[in-house]
Amino acid sequence: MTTNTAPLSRYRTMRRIRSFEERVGELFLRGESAGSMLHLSIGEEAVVGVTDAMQKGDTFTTHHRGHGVFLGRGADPARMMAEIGGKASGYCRGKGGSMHIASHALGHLGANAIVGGGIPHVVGAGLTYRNRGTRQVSVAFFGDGAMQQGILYEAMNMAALWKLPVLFVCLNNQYGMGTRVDRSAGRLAFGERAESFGLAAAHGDGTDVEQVHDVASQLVVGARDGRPGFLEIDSFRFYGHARMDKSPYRTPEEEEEGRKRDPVLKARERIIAEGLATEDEATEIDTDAAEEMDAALESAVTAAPPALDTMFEDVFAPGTPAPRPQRDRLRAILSEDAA
Amino acid sequence: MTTNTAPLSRYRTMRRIRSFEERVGELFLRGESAGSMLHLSIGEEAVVGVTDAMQKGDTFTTHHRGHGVFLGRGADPARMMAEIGGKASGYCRGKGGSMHIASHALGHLGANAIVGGGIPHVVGAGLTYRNRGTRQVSVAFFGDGAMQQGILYEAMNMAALWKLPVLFVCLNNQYGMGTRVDRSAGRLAFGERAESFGLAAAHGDGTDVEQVHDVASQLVVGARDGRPGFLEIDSFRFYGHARMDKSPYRTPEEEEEGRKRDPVLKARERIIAEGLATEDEATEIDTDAAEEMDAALESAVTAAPPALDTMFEDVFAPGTPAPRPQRDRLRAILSEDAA
Amino acid sequence: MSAIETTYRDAIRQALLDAMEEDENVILIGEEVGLYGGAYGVTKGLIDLYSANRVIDAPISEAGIVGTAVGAAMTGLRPVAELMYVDFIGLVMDQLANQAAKSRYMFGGQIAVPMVLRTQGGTGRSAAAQHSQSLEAWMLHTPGLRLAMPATVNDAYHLLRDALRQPDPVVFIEHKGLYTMKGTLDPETPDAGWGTPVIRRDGKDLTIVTYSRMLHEAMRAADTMAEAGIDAEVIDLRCLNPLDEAAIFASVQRTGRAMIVTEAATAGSAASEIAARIGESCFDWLEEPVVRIGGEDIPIPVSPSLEKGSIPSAQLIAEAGLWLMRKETPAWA
Amino acid sequence: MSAIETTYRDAIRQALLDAMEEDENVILIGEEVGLYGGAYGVTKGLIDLYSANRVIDAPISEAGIVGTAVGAAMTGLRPVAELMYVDFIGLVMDQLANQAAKSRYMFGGQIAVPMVLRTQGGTGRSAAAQHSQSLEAWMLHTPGLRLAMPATVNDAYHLLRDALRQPDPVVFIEHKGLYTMKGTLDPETPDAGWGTPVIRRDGKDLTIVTYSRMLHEAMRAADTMAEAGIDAEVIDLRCLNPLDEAAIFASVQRTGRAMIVTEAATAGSAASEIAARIGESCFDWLEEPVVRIGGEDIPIPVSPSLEKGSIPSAQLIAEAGLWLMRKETPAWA
Ligand SMILES: Cc1ncc(C[n+]2csc(CCOP(=O)(O)OP(=O)(O)O)c2C)c(N)n1
Ligand SMILES: Cc1ncc(C[n+]2csc(CCOP(=O)(O)OP(=O)(O)O)c2C)c(N)n1
Ligand SMILES: [Mg+2]
Ligand SMILES: [Mg+2]
Repeated sequence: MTTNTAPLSRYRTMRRIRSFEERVGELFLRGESAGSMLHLSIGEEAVVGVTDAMQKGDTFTTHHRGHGVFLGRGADPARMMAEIGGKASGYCRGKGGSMHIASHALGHLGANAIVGGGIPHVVGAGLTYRNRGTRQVSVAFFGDGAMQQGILYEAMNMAALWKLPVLFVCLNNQYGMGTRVDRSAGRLAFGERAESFGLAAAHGDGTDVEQVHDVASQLVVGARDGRPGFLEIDSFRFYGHARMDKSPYRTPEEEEEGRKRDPVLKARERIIAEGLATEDEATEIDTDAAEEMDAALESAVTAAPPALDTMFEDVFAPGTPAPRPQRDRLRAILSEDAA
Repeated sequence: MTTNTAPLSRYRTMRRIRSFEERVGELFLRGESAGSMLHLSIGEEAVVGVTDAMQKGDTFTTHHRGHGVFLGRGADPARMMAEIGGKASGYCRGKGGSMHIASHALGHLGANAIVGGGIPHVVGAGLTYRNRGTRQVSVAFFGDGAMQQGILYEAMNMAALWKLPVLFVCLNNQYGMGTRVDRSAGRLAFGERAESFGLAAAHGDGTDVEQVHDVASQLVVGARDGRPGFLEIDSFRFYGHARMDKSPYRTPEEEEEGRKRDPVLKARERIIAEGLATEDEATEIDTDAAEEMDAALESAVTAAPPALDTMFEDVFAPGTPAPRPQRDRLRAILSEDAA
Repeated sequence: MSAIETTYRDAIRQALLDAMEEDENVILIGEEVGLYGGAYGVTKGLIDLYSANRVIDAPISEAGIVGTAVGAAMTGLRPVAELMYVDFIGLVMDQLANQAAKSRYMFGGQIAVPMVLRTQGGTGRSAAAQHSQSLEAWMLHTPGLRLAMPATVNDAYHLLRDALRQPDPVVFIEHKGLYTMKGTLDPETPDAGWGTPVIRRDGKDLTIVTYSRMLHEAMRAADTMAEAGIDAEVIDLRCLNPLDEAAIFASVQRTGRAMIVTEAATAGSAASEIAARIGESCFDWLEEPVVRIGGEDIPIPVSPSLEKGSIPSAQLIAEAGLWLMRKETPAWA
Repeated sequence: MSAIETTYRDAIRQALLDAMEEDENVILIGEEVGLYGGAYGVTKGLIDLYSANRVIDAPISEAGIVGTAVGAAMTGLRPVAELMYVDFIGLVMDQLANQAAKSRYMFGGQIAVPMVLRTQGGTGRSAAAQHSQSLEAWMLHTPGLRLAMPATVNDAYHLLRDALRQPDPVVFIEHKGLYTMKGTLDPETPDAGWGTPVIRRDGKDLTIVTYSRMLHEAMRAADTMAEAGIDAEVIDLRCLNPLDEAAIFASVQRTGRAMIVTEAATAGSAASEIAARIGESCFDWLEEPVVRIGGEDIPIPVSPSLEKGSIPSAQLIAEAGLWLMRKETPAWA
């Protein structure tokens, strides 16, 4: 008889996400992040139930709060942290930052700073997989705020119409910046919206990664067979919207209550209760994660920033005409020789 | 005991719409229309059930196929026809044409050539009425094609969230250009989409103006009280999408069947059956409509085109800086005097 | 394959057909591109040849269509998304400018978006303010986008083939007034390379720089000017990005005079951009100011006479040419 | 009311407050404008003063927000719609350019859309490619739109008050890097009228034309140039539409030299437009080419050093000024 050790592995990933995000906060406090637009996914780690239900070769896009999703799909925290610090060794050579992290190799088609912006890309990916018969699935991760963006419904409709291998995952953390979701949505039963466009819909409990994993697995299987789906996962955004936001629009009580819905703690209790790990073993996981992320943080801090003229690279493909730097143009116009 | 003569009046309006649209076709054939982007609403005359449920002071926007709606709200067919011919005496001084007809005085906030483009404007109108407590309602008319435009859902959500006096009316004529609605929508139960955003939804039978009037009246009353609604009216687009389109994507049988769903004929039969008019009286209504629209057509044909330099008017309000004509600018730059 | 007489429309169709034949990753997606064959008939019959999986009739969801093309391009297809009218681009500018154009950059070179957005613009059909615009300037101002606007039958074919070989997103804007224009298509021989302007008429007195349908007005204007003894050179930009400026500058440095002609509203147009560049790089050679001749800075009116009057005509161009040469205003002006 | 020292942010807030106080038709609608007080704190507290009916927190539905503002304006309100970042304008260009801007025209003058779209742009916060752009060129190319971009505290107030008195849609673009800038606000005395540029520094050697945050770089550059014996005039456009060009032309005709400075990507920018106009109208007075100094034609990178390097600095402007005056390249360049 084999024990299912997957919950253990999922716990480890969740803890690593939590530790990573804490270090991102530290990076900011140390003045080493590229900007303050850092959106921590603390409280939303049950998303690992989805990333774990995906397979190798599956692809995804995320919103601005996507560090956890990316780690769930195998990101190297050091390269992530370097990118968040705007360093040359980051995933995007220091050009994208936290909100535009991506990895072609890991199927991350891009984090997006436009609410809803990355959603239709999974429809396109789904088209590719359908046309090629590769049985890959593409998953869009986004927040409750994106539920009010028109493009979501265009994308849902197309996915349903064309029966594409696509999954839409709404990480409903109850807030879009300072706006609680009931102040932004005319009706909160988001699953019904998805169903009315022809998708299979399910609900995930953001405190329970195993429940999320169960429903996500079903939806992913369905999507792979051409039945696109929608999953809403309820959670609570533990901290402010971005690093500068102290959430004055929420009461301390609300925050305290919300933070009780801690998916990481709950997963930890569960693996111990189910005998998958002892308290000590769990603590070892926690310590390992902390050390790993400390190292990622330090390596990002010491990494080199990109060389100035790399800014002209990657606008277009190598070997095609690149933008001409201002200074070169001005010099050509104004130098004595040119005149 | 008073008889309800409203059905008679509605029949008259429907017949006038039918006659008008036939004359629009003629205007085109005579080479007197401004362009060929003329979208006839023949087959969709039951929309009069909605326009008749609106009150004085209520406002609306339409899509590109909105002649019938506008006539239903009291438009002068001669000024409409002149506008469709691009004449100075038209509603919009010959600047808008069929797709951009409007009348501030009659509450027509504008026809739109962008599918879905006019929909959010009724939300804004609803805000105005809510803030002022005027108990006006604003109604958006659009086609089934617009059901796949994201902005519709943004507008629905805002109307529901803010409880605005707004009604969304989808004139589902089964086609968007050459695409039958089941080839454009992942799921066809459009009312459920609206409900999932928090609207009251109802269905109208596009062959039965009185049924449409009943459901529309209820929805308008609800909207006036801050319960925004959605009404889908099923009909069949009798002719091509626009004047150049011969609908090769439909079979003759489908067209023949579709045209049997004729709301004008059905209304005619009904008023006779219910004793509101004799056959002769109905024929008189028909003849009156034909004569009225013949006159509108002729007056449009003989009307003067706009003077060339009116093109520079109405870009901005009178009394504010207007665009400078190219020729004036060029002359100023290049005339000997300037140099 | 030898040269044939055909139309601008069919040249585009042929380019799509050849590209689809060569590369099964090429797909078409857009409203009415399939059964209907395209609002202007460009894609007629392609769905029968290549199935609904490769010629995809999309719902009226412009942003979704372009977003879908972006995702398809990221994952290995070569989508040609069609926007029925360039006027609808306001619905897709986020997907085009923030997503398609910036992905390669934001993601540090990892993710390419080799897609083509085909669309058409311009006046000539009394289609009014929302169906007649020339909006290429927005794309020209978007780093990461390429932009081609063919004026001839041969270019309609070759520039689209070229666009479909680009590793980056290309906006390809046709002109609704040119679809029925006839001309010679030589599938073996492009008029010039991608990004290279072509001198359509040699001349020594002044240079007219233009593109898309205005090329033909400019050519007519040059004929008129010739009657008045003015020898105008006419340059067709073809691609607005990339753009090898050298040919333009060389011409202006030879003639000393330049007029830039565009159908778009003049303020903030591509004509302003070209005029600025010429002003910067040809200053010492200029005999006269570089002038722009563009559309009026107004929405396009529906009335045929107003519509026509709102964009540059051969007559206005010729007239300006005469002024530029300091000739008397001619009798016909 | 007498002049006070305040910030650009608070000057804008004061303008909104005064307008709301004067006219109950003025409403604010946008994401986070109410409880949160605006992403950059501009509308802080206004919801408490004027209720949620007039300070409306909207869902993340940019196109819907602008469309709602259009409808509200058509029916008698005076909406100030807020777009949190100008970078999101790609989501609303249809509502802005096809609806707000064209309604008066398409409907033959019957329907006015007196709304203001407030937004902010620019670099300076490592906010990366989708939160740092300067996209005013798209608006400048849209007939029917007015466009104001204040650079100073007094203008932040007065231009917004002016915008709220316009009978037509105005796009009002703030700069995220200026919100905390201090300066004098004189509520009684605008620096100039709506549409009139202001000479911020007199000079006789060359004219720098600019707007928004680049004004301050240009002023610093002028100081640097002064040390090299160059006397630069600096013109702040303030409004890009309407624009009374006479002041610009008069300056350039005096100095004979012009540089146009913008933070936006140079190609197709407002700088190109201004350069083209100067080239047309000041040709006989120009001693040197009119040059543009703009942002690099690249998406904005997140890395602070790259971001900074991608837009014009006082140093680059001064350096170009020296070149323009045919001085030696200075040691610091
Ligand atoms: C199109 C667009 N509109 C607005 C914003 C500003 N913004 C960034 S995140 C955010 C809230 C998003 O809320 P949600 O989707 O729930 O995601 P969360 O931050 O809660 O994870 C807003 C309004 C944006 N980045 N893009
Ligand atoms: C945004 C936009 N996309 C596409 C078009 C081109 N177009 C005009 S009408 C139409 C079909 C509209 O179908 P529907 O909404 O059902 O209205 P109907 O014509 O059937 O009345 C299309 C695709 C347009 N005008 N606007
Ligand atoms: Mg949220
Ligand atoms: Mg239809």
